[in-house]
Amino acid sequence: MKNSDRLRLHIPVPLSRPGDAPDFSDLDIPPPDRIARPEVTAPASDLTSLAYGLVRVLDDEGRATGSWDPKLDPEMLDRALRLMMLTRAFDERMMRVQRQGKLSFYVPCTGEEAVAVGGTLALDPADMLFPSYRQQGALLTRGGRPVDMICQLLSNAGDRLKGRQMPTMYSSRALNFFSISGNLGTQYSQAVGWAMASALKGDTRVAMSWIGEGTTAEPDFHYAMTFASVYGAPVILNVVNNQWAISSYQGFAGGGQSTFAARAIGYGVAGLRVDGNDLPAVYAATQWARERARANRGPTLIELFTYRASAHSTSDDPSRYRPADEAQRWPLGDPVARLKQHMILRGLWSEERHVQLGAELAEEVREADRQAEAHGTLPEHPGLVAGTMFEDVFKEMPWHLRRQRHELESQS
Amino acid sequence: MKNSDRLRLHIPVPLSRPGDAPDFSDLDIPPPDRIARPEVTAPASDLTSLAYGLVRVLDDEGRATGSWDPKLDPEMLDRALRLMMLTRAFDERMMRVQRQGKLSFYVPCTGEEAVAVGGTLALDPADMLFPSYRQQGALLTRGGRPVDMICQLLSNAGDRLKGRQMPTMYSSRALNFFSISGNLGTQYSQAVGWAMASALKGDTRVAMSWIGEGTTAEPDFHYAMTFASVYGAPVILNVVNNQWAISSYQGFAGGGQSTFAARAIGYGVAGLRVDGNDLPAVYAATQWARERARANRGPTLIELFTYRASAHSTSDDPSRYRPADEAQRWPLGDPVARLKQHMILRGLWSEERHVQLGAELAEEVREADRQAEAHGTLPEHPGLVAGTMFEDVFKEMPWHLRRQRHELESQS
Amino acid sequence: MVQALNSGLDVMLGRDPDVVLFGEDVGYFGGVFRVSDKLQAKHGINRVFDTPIAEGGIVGVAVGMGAYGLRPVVEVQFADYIYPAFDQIVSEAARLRYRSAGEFNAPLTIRTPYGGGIFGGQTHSQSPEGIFTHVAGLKTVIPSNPLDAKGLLISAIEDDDPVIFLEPKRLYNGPFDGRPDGPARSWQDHPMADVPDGYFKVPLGRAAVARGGKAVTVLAYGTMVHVALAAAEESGVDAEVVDLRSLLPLDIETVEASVKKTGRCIVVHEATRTCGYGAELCALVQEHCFYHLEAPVLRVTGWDTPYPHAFEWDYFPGPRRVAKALGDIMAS
Amino acid sequence: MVQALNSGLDVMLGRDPDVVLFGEDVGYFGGVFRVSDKLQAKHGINRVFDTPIAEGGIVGVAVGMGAYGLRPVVEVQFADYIYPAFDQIVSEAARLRYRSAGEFNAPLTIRTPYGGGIFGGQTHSQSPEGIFTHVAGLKTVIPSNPLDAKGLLISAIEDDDPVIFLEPKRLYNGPFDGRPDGPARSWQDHPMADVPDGYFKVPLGRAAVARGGKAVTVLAYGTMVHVALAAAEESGVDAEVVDLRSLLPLDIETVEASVKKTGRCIVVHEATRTCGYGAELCALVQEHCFYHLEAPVLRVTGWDTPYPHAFEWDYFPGPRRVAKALGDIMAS
Ligand SMILES: Cc1ncc(C[n+]2csc(CCOP(=O)(O)OP(=O)(O)O)c2C)c(N)n1
Ligand SMILES: Cc1ncc(C[n+]2csc(CCOP(=O)(O)OP(=O)(O)O)c2C)c(N)n1
Ligand SMILES: [Mg+2]
Ligand SMILES: [Mg+2]
Repeated sequence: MKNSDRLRLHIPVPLSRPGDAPDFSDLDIPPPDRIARPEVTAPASDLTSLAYGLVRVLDDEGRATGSWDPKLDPEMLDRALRLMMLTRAFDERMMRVQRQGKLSFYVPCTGEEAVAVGGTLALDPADMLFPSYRQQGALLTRGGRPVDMICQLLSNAGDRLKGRQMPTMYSSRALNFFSISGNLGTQYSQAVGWAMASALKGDTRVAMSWIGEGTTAEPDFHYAMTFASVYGAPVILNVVNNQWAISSYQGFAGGGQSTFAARAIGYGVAGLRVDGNDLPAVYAATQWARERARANRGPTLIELFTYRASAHSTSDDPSRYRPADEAQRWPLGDPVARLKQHMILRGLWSEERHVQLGAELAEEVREADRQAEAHGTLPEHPGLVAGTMFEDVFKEMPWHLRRQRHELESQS
Repeated sequence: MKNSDRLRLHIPVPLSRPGDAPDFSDLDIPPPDRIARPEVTAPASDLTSLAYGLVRVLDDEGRATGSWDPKLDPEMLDRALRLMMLTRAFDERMMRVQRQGKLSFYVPCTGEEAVAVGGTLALDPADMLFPSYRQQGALLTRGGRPVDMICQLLSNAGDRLKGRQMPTMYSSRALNFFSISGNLGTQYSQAVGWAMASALKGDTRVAMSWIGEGTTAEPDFHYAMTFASVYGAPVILNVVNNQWAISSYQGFAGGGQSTFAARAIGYGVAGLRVDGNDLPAVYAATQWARERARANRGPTLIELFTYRASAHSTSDDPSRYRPADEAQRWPLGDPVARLKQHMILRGLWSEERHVQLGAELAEEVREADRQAEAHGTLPEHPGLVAGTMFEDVFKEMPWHLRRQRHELESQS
Repeated sequence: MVQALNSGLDVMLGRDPDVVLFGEDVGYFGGVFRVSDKLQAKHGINRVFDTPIAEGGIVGVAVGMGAYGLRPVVEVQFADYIYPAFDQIVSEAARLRYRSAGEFNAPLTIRTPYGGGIFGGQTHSQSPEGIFTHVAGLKTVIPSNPLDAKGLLISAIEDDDPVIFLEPKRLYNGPFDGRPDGPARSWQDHPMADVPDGYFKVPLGRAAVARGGKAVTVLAYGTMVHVALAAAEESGVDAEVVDLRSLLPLDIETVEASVKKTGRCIVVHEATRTCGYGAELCALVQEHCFYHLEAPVLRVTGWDTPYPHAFEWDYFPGPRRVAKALGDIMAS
Repeated sequence: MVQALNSGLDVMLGRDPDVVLFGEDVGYFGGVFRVSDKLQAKHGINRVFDTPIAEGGIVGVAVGMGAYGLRPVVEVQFADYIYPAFDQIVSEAARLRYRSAGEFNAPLTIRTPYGGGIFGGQTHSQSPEGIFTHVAGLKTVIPSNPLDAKGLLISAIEDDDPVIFLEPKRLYNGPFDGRPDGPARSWQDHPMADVPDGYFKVPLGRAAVARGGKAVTVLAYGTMVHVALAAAEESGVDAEVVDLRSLLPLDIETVEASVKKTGRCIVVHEATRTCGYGAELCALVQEHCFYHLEAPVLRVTGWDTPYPHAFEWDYFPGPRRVAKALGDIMAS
């Protein structure tokens, strides 16, 4: 047997590791409007090129150009920038609070703020969100109050989830924000089910979900795509390709062989690949997908191409597996900086106002934190009653749980 | 709210149901060689049109044409025809034996003989097969003896699987034919694992698996595609699109939105759509995929477009959910009739020899059945020892199973 | 029992516009066991429909529908095929109310045929109840006759928590006492097969005494209730047979009262023994009735092997094995 | 314990060219708990590698590799995430030898960190051993100290059947007696942390007596062994603590001998109570030792709720609860 006859296993390896210079030579970044915005009613089979392109609105100078430009008015731009900056201020503060030992865990979304904020702004507040743990921006966009969110993070007496969940696993029925699960991807098929129910009832509301690119390998990605395709569910399925899944680069999810948007093609579903650090592009793509869903043309898969600029979570140290300066060198820049540049270019914003807003938001979050910590922090007096842990297992507590609660209480 | 504003759920409905005339107006059947055979080393991204076409070799008159023609020699054609006819004779006999109450269950593959026979003939005997319950043709092709297979079906004393498995769940390590599972699709990721192992060891053998189109919705389809793509596994993954999954037509697996071969595209994998009733086409496609795998170009997904001409199993009555004459009217004909026509056209075969071979094979199977039944049938004396049911749970029997065996034996 | 279940589904589809029914082959065809026969034609394709073959997707989608406000009833074609849905059941449906502190819930009913006796081999015969009763947040129900089947099914559908509803497939078309050579019986004329047409409920969490007795308590459910009754006759032992009906929540009062009365207890199920639901019953009985017990609680169960096709009746804990246990426990 | 496990993997990768190790973040990074640290660099990217995030795929692929002749060791990042792999574990790995009458087998080791104590909430704290011990064809192993961890891991890898190898994550970096306010301890100087460098085995199916005693037997495994020891000290009861190590196969002889000696038994685990492994232990103990028992077997376990983030220490069956049970059982 010649050596050339032998089979070889291909184990993916990223272009750069700690110590290397960041290498993005495999990225092909087209200018905005390389691919025009199609009609929302176009058949999926006419849209395949969109899965390989990159929907962009802001060019390198910050100008909005091309047919995807959603022409956001100054008010909306203001709102979007403010929400992205609020998200960032929130993350910064919570990372600090976690380091102080008041939180058991935290997940920042630095660099990905446009994904959650832009997508959520493009929907109606009545549309239902099925987020992962990295869409705090969506909750803030829906009007989630920082103080409430921090109470959840602290598992304290103000936590509406009664201390049941790890930090970041928010839920808000009032804001149409589904309870976040720690199990990757399960929300994807649930979003499809919710959308199917909406269609079945002749409602008008659509559902939207997000997962990370690493999570596409889980079965719920496949279930969601299959059911959404078969039943034409009015759902928007986002894959946030932030290049990393903890320490595994996107090559381990199949990113070396194709785009994640291209997964849509085989299901006969519309697939868009979008610059996830370009807020108007995220907005425009989501708006397109929503209109499509509302026109009974079924689901859209959107790959949001971005970069996880921070650690996976407070339990992670990315310097062990990627070059320390990869984030700064990300060719698609930072979403806040890019929107700011655009707004300054349009005369709607200034460096001074930006600095001032940053300071205001930091103060707003600090104040929310103060208020929240007044309800206690996890290591000290959570101020919650342990007996409540037996509630909500079922609607009505069966005898064995009553007995166990009694056992607990008789011991303390 | 206007009615037109309302969302609607799309529930797929087949073109014809019992009482209707069969309707195949949605099928587009191209002539052979609409798409030429590409180099096996071509990148997957150059192959997408193959996922929407239909690889064919035999035209309507039975002539082999086009660049996919594998130019099978007379000996191979003889072998292929004989194996398909043996498979059919085997099915016919076993359906009868089941109706006599000697088998608890049976699964015929009528109309799909070319899929298993053609695919298996194109491989090396050392290549590993991971079949579903409908590839008896593969086992016969590998040299599985009808008498051994019938002993398995009868769960009798001659059953090498010791009566442990339902009929049709064959296994043959000696013939590189993996143990069939009743759980749909699980063999797909296993085949990828076997192929990964072969590559990892610098071996030369490839793996091949089959699932039905309905089974593509299960997670193992997605796992197999993801892992095969990421690691470039030398594996051939077949989707047998026989139009039906028990009573559900392929629209419930997503067949209304795209082809099953097109699923390959999003994973960056080569995908072929093949006329599954055209034995030379099945052979050629499999051969292409095997060469590709052996050249370290990774996996191929092959959709075999065919029709389940018989019932799903002996527990099924298809007249309840599809027109009774749909099978006869299947536009791609019958695989045995088509190969026969081709061989007659080439002067290699005749109607008389065909009839004679049919009779011979029927007798061969009848004789095998007689021999097998001599070892007992399930309802009467299986001739197996009940105590053996405690073996092979583990390599060595732990105390609790010894105790349970003792319990059983002390009662009888 | 098939007709009773069909009627229960029919009644609920008629009463509650939020009830939807789906699963593999459930729609046009009416299910491989015909439990949803004619329901699509009657209630419409939007209420009763077929699905892709993806048990995990079916349950995932149902959880989402529940969050919307529907009340999904899904079928898993065989309990042996419920494992691909395990994550959505255990990590999602079971915990949704808890993790959202009641903001969302999963009012699903997951129907699935379980158990052996039809020569289904290892993948059409399993009894997985014990893995569900271990999971906080799930209810598990198993009827043993048509009347209970319909009444429990309606209770399960109306329940706001997820219910695993296991249907003993060997009882679909008639009672079965575990004697494969006996004459096949139909439900006709069976006292528990006189099922009212309309809406009625059998509450979850309440057992029934299928046979009164003083000497020993036999705890059983599903097919094994009939086997236990046959064994009581065969052995001549004055056994009290308790049909648990709900495994979770369990009717501990009825169990406790019976065992305290008899002082002896046998647990019967078809599932593998180790860590089966019978282990929990043993644990509970000795916890609650220790000082009343005159003998160890015995388990008569499926063996700790896969269900072997050829040895169906050696595996199945039939009346002979139960009768032997009755004899043994009376002798100890 | 992390180093001991790492060493066990290292030894086996070195000895047997058919051993391969893979899982999410297992390769380059060395695992989120660092158990495979440096092994990729040492043994090569073909032997130790990262995977897609698909637990079901990981196990499915491992079953296929096993059929080829490899001996795969896979990591599931947290036991809470093993459910997507449930079908491949239960329907495939566990039954492959049986259904093929020994033609194929699945010599896999599935390593996964389990248990609470790190404020991981409901999805980083679970103890799912009881659903695996119910499944015929799986072995389930849980070490409680570095020495056993390495020796059992090597046995598991060399075993020709699939082994679920649950690693108590709270013990990764030091023993833990269940008192969260106590000083954090490291394994250094612990008698069971003196781990030989090379190859050695601790056999599957053999328990160890972690503390001799005459008054009552405490059956425990993993983290709970340390809790039980602390509770014995705290209560002053002369308890014998048996570290089961293998849940399946269980060392029934050691269990039986101890309970027959003491006449009393407490079962301790972190998993939810109902249908947990403790139920099986209760059932077995009363089956095997009924006439020696002076009191019902007691269970001290996690509650039948998901693991609540804020109430970690109210959920965790700590030394106080075990000590109370020791007191109660001695009083009855
Ligand atoms: C079913 C499951 N498996 C594994 C994990 C552990 N885990 C948590 S986050 C993560 C990486 C996810 O990566 P990706 O999907 O890309 O999302 P990102 O974190 O980048 O937003 C992993 C493996 C989990 N939470 N659930
Ligand atoms: C996991 C699982 N779910 C459901 C079934 C029941 N079942 C057996 S065959 C079948 C249909 C399969 O259809 P397809 O994949 O198209 O294969 P075909 O039977 O047409 O060859 C179903 C639903 C099963 N065996 N396993
Ligand atoms: Mg990611
Ligand atoms: Mg099919």
